[in-house]
Amino acid sequence: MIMFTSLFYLGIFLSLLGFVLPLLRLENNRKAHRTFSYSLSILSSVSFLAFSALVFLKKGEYLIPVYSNAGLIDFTFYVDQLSAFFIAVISVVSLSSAVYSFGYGEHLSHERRKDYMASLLNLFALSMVLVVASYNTLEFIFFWELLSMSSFLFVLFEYGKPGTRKAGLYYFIMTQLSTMFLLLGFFGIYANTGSFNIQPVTSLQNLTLIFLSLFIGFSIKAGVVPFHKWLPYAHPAAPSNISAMMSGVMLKVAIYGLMRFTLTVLPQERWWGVLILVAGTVSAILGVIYALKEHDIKRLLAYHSIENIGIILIGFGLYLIYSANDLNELAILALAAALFHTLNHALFKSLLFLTAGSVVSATGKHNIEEYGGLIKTMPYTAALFLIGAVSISGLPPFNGFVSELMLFQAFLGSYLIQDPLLKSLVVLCLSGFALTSALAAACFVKAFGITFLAVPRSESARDAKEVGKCMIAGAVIPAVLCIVLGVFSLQIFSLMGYRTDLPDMLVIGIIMSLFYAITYLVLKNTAANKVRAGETWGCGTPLSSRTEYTASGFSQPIVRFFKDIYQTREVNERRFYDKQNTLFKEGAGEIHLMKFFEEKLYDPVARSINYLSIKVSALENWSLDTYVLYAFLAVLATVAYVGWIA
Amino acid sequence: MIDAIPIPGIIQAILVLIMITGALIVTRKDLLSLLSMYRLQSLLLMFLALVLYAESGNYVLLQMAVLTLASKVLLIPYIIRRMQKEINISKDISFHYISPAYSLFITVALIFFSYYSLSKTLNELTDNKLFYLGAVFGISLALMGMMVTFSRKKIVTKTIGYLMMENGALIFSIFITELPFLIEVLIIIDLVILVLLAAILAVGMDSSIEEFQAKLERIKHPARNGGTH
Amino acid sequence: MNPAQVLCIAINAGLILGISPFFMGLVKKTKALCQGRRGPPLMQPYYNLAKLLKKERVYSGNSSVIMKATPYINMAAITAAALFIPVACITTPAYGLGNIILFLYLLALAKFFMALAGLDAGSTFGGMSSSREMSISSIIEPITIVVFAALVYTLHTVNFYDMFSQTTIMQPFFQPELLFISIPLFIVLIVETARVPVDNPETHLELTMVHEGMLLEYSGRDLAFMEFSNSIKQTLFMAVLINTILPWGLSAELTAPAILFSAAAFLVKGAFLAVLMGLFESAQAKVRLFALPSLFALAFFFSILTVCLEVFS
Amino acid sequence: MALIEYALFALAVICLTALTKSHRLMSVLSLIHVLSCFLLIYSVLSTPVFPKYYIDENFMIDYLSVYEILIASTVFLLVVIYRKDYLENLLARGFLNKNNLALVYAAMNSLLLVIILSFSSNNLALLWIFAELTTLFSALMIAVMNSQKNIDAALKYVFISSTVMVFTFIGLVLLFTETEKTLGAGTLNWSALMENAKNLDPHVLITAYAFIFLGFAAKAGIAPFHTALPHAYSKAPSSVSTVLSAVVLNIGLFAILRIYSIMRETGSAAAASNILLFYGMLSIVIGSLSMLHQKNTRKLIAFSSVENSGLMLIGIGISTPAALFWVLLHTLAYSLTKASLFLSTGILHNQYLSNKVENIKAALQVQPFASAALIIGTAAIIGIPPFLPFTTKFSILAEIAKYSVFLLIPVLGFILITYAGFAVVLTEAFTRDSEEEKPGDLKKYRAPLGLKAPIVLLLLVILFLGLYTPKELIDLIWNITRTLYR
Repeated sequence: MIMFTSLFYLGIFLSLLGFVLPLLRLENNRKAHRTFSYSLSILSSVSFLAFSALVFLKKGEYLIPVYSNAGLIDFTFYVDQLSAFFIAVISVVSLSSAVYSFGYGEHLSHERRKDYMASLLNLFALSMVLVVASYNTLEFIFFWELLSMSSFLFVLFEYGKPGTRKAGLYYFIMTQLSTMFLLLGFFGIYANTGSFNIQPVTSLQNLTLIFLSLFIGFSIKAGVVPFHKWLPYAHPAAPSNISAMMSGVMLKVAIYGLMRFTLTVLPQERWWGVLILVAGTVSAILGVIYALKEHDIKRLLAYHSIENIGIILIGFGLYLIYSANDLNELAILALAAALFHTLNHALFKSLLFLTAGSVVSATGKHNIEEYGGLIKTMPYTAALFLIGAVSISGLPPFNGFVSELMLFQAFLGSYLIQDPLLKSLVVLCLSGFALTSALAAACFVKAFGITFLAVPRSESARDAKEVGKCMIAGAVIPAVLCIVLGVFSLQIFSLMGYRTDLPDMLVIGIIMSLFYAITYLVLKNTAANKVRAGETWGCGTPLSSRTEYTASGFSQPIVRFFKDIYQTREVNERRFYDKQNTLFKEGAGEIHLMKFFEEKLYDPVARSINYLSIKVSALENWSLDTYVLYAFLAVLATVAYVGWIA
Repeated sequence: MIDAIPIPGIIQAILVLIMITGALIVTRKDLLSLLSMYRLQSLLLMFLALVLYAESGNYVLLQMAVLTLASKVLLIPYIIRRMQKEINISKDISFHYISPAYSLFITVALIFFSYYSLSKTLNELTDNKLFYLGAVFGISLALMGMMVTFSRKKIVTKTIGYLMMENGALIFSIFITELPFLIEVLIIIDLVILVLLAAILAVGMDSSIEEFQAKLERIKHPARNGGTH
Repeated sequence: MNPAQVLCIAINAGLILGISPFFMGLVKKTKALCQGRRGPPLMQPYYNLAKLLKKERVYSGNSSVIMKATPYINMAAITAAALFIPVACITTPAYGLGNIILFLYLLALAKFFMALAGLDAGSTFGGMSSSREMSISSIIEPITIVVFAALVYTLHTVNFYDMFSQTTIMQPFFQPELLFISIPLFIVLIVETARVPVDNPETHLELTMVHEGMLLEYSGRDLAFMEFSNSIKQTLFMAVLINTILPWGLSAELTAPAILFSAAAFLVKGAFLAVLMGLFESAQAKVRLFALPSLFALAFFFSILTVCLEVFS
Repeated sequence: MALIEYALFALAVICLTALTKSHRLMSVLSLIHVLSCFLLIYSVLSTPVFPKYYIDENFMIDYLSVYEILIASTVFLLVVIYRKDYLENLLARGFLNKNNLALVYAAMNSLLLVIILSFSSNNLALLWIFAELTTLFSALMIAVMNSQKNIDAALKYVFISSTVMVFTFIGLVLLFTETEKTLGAGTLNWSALMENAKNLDPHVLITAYAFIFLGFAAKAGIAPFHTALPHAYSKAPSSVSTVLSAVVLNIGLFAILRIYSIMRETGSAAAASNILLFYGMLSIVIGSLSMLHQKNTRKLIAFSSVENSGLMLIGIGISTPAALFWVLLHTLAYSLTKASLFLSTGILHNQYLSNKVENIKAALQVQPFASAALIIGTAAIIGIPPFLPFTTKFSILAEIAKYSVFLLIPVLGFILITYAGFAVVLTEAFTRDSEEEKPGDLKKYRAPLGLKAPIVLLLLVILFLGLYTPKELIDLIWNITRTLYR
């Protein structure tokens, strides 16, 4: 018991130290300081990891008092299996991110920036851990805001680049919007119970309001459609090691919040599961469909995060539906799927972001159309990216497949539900989910194929060099875990005490490698082992990088299939010689892909607030007379009110 | 000794006269006559204090009458007169938001408004009809003063508007004799400082050429309104 | 797993592996006869494979390790999938063999790498085919899943072995759900095996080819593997369809006569289905790529209908 | 030292300041004056009898006065440290006339004096007069700069608050009459009113309250009486804006709190808090929406303080002791944070000679200190942990939720808009493409330590208080809460 908590304290202490040290600039050898700070980050991740593993295995609940101040702030942390699980997820990703940063952090442009990177990385990781371990809502918001703030600074980190400011603003406003919804939910609970503690509540007024505001608040932060719009802006803008953490675990913090409050705090209602399932399905489908259209590698990955968050929500929604229908075994399967997918997504998404970061820093380009052939110059990065791509596409025997398999199993068990309408809804969501996973595979064929295969499409891709050891090592950690968690999934589950009749991926893996080995070995020594190098068949024309298939070409059929979802807008401009518009001079026609949510949801809201704001700002017109008039009217109104009530 | 004099009638008459001066201040354009109206109003206020003193025999009222005479009839108008000379303009022609004719209608509306809004409160507070009248007229006068402040262009007029508000408030306090004299004195000091400050500032502002330039600049850069020290 | 189970699975897989090229040849022969040609001999696919295994391989200078590894990965995944479908004898295997989702995803793994290999050489044909392949497979995926879900809803299990041991006992012809399921299942079969009207396995024309385009750069032994694995995949889907509507003959006991009988029964049923496929293909014209969604929508409609049948009854 | 001695001492200081010509001496005298305020608090607190009355109970120092004087003195202390170097710079650039220097110092000292007197007034009429006087001295300090726009701003400041404050006088008269009628002898002493609040007629009281509220609302920067503030803050020298927003605004809230605590005892409490809630909400709406299109950093902060006053008004209006506790702590947090913001903009102003966003170029390279201070201060003011405003804002909002969740929804919505406003302006100011806009020809202004130290100090204090609030402070505020909300 003592050892447990001391690990937790140690983690906090190391992170804080790592946060403060680079800021102080104690000596001239700043690089040593940064290295030290990253090492502290690694150490603290390790200690958090050990701590959460112990808690998880002992299945206990622990209250850890850290600091409290005269009843204003009470930093008491609460760790049970759920939070321990999330702490472990966060720690693994921060660990690999920190290792990666040894190399990546030194590529940044200014000395000061490098310092901030090392410092903020610690704060960022720590605040995530502490949000997850929060015991009261004040604490939750405290670290939640620290998290938002540190990630906001990271989004603005390279503020000189075009688009970064927009990304930063988008991100800031959306995260604060989510905080506002959370506050509404938290205070709704507080108004009922009078306590900030995150504890089970039995009866609540305004339960629907509270649940909806919490759901929306967490959805915004998790990037659930239609609140996802900040994600594809913010993730590409942030440095890659941070994108890995943002996408890999920051979104999961929101998932944790949703799970914590719906599972243990609020009394559940039947329709919540349906809402969450539908929201999850919609964001899974739309996330991947948008990803297909995207050619900025980091933005593509960001859209996939939306998809995967959707998948996690699908699992969680199924859990709620099944447990409302008393199908406990299925419910547990669905929840396990959701949680396992949380872990898996954290791993493969951080792996993908880290390797994408390596590619970006090796080529200096973001657009996958400008890559190509990198597998020859950057073989390690390519292999790691491939592992991530296979995992995220949900192919056996990797981890992504296992969680998707569990979800499919959970879906297919829906024949036990009594309500026919609910049953058919579940089937519809199932088909949506299937579509999602197939499209994800298509998208990663594109991402990997266009980036790493064939001939380089630009000078920078041709001249790319393999990145340094640290950056590879950082990506190796999640890659190994992707394989291990996939192949040994059943063994790990039974180690954790969860018995299930899922297929044993170890056996499947062995069978496959056996077949691979047999075919390979049998044919290795036969006569026809001659290999000749030739040219690609191009119907006689010389092939170059210009004739290769492009990413837009690749996704074009799917874009055509789903053209109703990607709405287009035509813009016609015509200029005339005369005012009556009879003599046509010149014109231009464009077809834009509509940013549906941005144009139909975000912009109208923003516009109306803007309109109001302009109207209100116009009240301030620099004229004393007007100002006194306002005061005069206010006096009259107040007197009238008083006269009315007296 | 002065039973023969119908004191309530006199008070009513003075109150009505004060309101008339107020109405004139609202509508007049000539700065000089505005000032005289204000002076007249203050004088009437002094008389009001004297009449009330005659009725109740409270020395504070007498002191107040003297104080009003010294400050509001003599000192403050003097300062404003100096200021007017300095600025060298004699008319405040343009009206903002309200034209003179409408402002009179609004004045009537304000009186009714104050009456109806405050009737319940005042009924609770006193049975004295005169106090009632004084309260309603006082508040109306204050509101009228505020109207002057926002509907007239020149700082001089605005200052007079403010002083009229102050007079309205004073009508109130005259009926309540026991308000500590110290406070009355402080109020007057406050008022004098304010007028002085307004005078000094107005010299900087109202000098017509300067205002023209400021306007010009505002037309040139409508968006800009911050900046220099 | 006990040796009997292992043996049973091995027999199934062996049968599938052995018989697949034959079905391929049969379809080709049927089509040729329909077109008024004599067509290649029924055993031609076997000859092809034997020939290809002896030939040297040519790799494009642009290609990478992906190109070289894909045939093996393909073979491994699809052979593993062959362990999932009973064609001759039924048992109750452990380790999740027979899991329908795993089955589908093993095939998806093969497809994923095949599409990557298509992109690897930098050829326009390869890229185009990969793109089309992935597009078609992603929109057929919901249909496949719903069809399988319908199977699960009807039979209450997610394992092929359990499913088909139930269907052998039931009378599928009197089970309208299963008959309904067979229609979308047939469409899935057509799509997954790259046949007209979705794809045309015969041509190497830029306009029409989907599956073949990815194999353009392959030669020798690699090509043999790719062709072979494709034929196995076809047999697997055929077996699913056959076992759903016509499961008679599947033996639950592991004795030589029973196995021989059921293998023969499968051969007959498979041959019948292959001829049917050939006839179907001959009767259809290739549909434009972008007209496919409406075809798929029809299939989706059917599959949802079967689910509704189950849900609302 | 008692209040009277302090007042005499302060008058002496003012006279001396007016006489001397040495800038250094003026600065030292002001410093002594501020320190004497601390001495006053110390001497008041050192004897256990509380509250303390002076001059016929016309003056009273109770816990609330001590608290407010403490905030005022702290801000003044830092401003005094900051001011000397700041004014030197203004003198050097000719924005300020050398002859006016004594006036500036005298006005500043007088302002401090009247502020302290208004916080220690028991008589509401005295409070009103002193509040009025703070307006005048503030206006004087705004107007002292060599610019017509300053005069304009000063005039606005004077006219808007003074005209509305006339109504306060009417309210006071009503209140006085009522006490005269019910108690026999009229009184405006707050302590006496608190004692007898239950006996007074609620209808008359609510009318009186409404009038009194209007005037002090103008002082507290409540919409729609806030209109002068943005102009005044943006035109005045930083040191003056700091005092105006961090201290003078508190007088209004202080007075409203005093009056409301009387009303709370009577039958018209609900109507009284409705007025507060209405004006609070109005301020939040107007303040936040005005921030979104702001191009001037100081006006931005001004509107933020309007919004914030609104929030505090709502906090008072919901009328629970817990809410009051947090509002009071928030007053401290907010005053200090706002002070740091205004002081930081002062340094930026010295560099760019403008408060407008469009003129701030490559600030992160040219003025890293001021930029960082402004960013951190903004983070603090919008309620980002671990600074003190986070805790207080969080708790006020929680108390609002307890009052009504549906009141909370619009409040949260408009608070979000203020966040957006800050974010828009700050990102615009600091992240404009620095590669393009090389500092190049910009002459770098080196801020002396005297300008930097107060900012650092303020930020450290709110950081420290955010993590550790001393028990003494908490006890003090609970004592205030108990005296106000019986």
